[in-house]
Amino acid sequence: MALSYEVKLDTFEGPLDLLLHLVSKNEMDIYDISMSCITAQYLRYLEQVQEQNLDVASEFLVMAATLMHIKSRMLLPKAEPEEFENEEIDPRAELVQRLLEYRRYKEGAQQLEEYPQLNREVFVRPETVNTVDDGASSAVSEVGVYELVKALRELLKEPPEPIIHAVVKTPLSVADGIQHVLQCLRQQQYLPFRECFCAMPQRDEIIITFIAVLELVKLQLCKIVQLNQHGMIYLYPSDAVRSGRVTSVDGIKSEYH
Amino acid sequence: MELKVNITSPLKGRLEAVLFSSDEPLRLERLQSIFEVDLPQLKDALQELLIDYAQPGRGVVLQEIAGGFQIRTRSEYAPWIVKLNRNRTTRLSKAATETLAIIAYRQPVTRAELEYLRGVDSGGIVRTLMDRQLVKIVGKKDVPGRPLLYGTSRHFLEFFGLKDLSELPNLHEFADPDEVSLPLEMDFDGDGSS
Amino acid sequence: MELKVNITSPLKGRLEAVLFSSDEPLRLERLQSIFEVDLPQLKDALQELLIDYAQPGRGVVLQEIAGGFQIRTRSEYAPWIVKLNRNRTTRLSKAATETLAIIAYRQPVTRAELEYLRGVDSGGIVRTLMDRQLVKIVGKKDVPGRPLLYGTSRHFLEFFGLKDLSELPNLHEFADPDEVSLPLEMDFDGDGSS
Repeated sequence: MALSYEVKLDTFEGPLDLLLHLVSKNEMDIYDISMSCITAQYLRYLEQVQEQNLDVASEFLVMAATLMHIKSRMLLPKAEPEEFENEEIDPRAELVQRLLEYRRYKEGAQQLEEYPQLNREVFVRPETVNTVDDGASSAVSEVGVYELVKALRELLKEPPEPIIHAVVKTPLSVADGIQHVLQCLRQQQYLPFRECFCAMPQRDEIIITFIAVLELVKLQLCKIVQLNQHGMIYLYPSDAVRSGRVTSVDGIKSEYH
Repeated sequence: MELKVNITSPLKGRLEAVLFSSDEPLRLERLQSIFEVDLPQLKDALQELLIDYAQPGRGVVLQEIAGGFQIRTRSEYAPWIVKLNRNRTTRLSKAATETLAIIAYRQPVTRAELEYLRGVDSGGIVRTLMDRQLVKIVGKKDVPGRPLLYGTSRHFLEFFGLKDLSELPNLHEFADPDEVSLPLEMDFDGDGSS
Repeated sequence: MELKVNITSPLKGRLEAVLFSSDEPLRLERLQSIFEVDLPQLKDALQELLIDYAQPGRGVVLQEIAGGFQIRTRSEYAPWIVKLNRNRTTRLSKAATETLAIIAYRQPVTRAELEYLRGVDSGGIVRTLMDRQLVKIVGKKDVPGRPLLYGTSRHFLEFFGLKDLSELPNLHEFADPDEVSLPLEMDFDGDGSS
């Protein structure tokens, strides 16, 4: 009997769909399914799929195991009452429940499928493109949280160019750097080089400060001192800088930039 | 309100123009705020327009959709419109319609519940339905893991031309609920043992 | 009601449906090829439709434009359509959604960080989102220049129907199974070399 028909592989949406097909094909009462019959036919179907060198989706295998489990429970002698508190529950109950529910929704889907659908049977006026960014319009329509996730996921798929990072974040010129260092050195006997920076300096800030210090050394406005190899670097300002007589250096702006 | 026998009611014309130029259903409140008229007056004009558009032989119809009003083509003329612009239709697959039906009837529903009901992994289809804006996230379920809850969107109503969810086709009830003793509450998301 | 003496020719209905759903004027030849009818027949139906649409009190009119036919709103109703469009709901643009997504998931976030992720200047969009009260300033970052930090507002939660920010879906909840894992944590502030 099981061999008497061929199943088209793509006909079924899942194991429940296949089971439902087998139930109605054999004209079984859905409340009183013959487990041995349906299990045999179900397994035969999986074999057919495999014979065609197609992978059986794991869901179908899970259901096969479930069917065999139910079948074996049906074959067991009635359990001891103390062992099974709900010994009156039919082993098939959950499966039947799932099949009934699935059938209901499948019918619902079939009815829904017959409804006139937008842009299939029914048409409205063509949408006028109206995405406004300028805040001119007052309200925003239904945008789900999902749109947010989707947008972010798409962004993260393409990591941005690091160059843009640097371009965006360069607020300092060398002249600014010099002014900044001079300010740090004012009233100081000496200053650890790293104290010219904030706690978490940007790379461009480090570079500009470094150039600024070299420039100040060239202009003999400060000296660099390192007490030992790999030791801390100190800046020693000249008197003019320490006293605050020199607070900026003209001509730098045009030279660098 | 006096009987509005006025044939060429300007409000009716205004209504028609505005409804015609909108690509989404317009709610009464929205129409009211545009025209600054009383609700009864608005409803009268709308009623007149509904009658005009219900005339036999017309290619379009004025319908109540998703809580608003919209002019749409009549479904029997679909073949001609499809001929006009071939590329516009994208069908929902059988699997997508099935998933959509479960979401529509069971909402709010988690993916685990969906997959239990369908018996197959449904992540891809849910994503497709969300991309098409037929389904949206409506919250998170208050169980361990806080799984997302899905429901249908307003566009779902527009898509199927429904006034609201109560217009969904009726589902058959189980023949006899007493015949099988069933676990009414099932553990979908807790320990994942289902 | 206007006198509806004409025979309800199905061709007229077809014409109306097709003209309604088109966003451009349709020429006679195009209509002819869609309906596969004789020119005189088509012209008759078109004539009937022209008369229907010429009735007083209507909001729309069938017009010959640029060598074709198109249904349009009557010009005297323009103010109402302008009003419709003014308070129409607009979708968030792609750019705005993108920006909002970054702010929602990465908050508090500076504009530089935003622009790093998006790769483009985002000042205008941030301002728009602030105008719409979806985004607000939540503080200043403790780095040179003390840039402003942005985060989402309470209205953001209302807008998306979230109880709190923990209700935002996880990014991996929609991951394609075959998708490479995404760099969810990026190094903005270290050495900028990421």
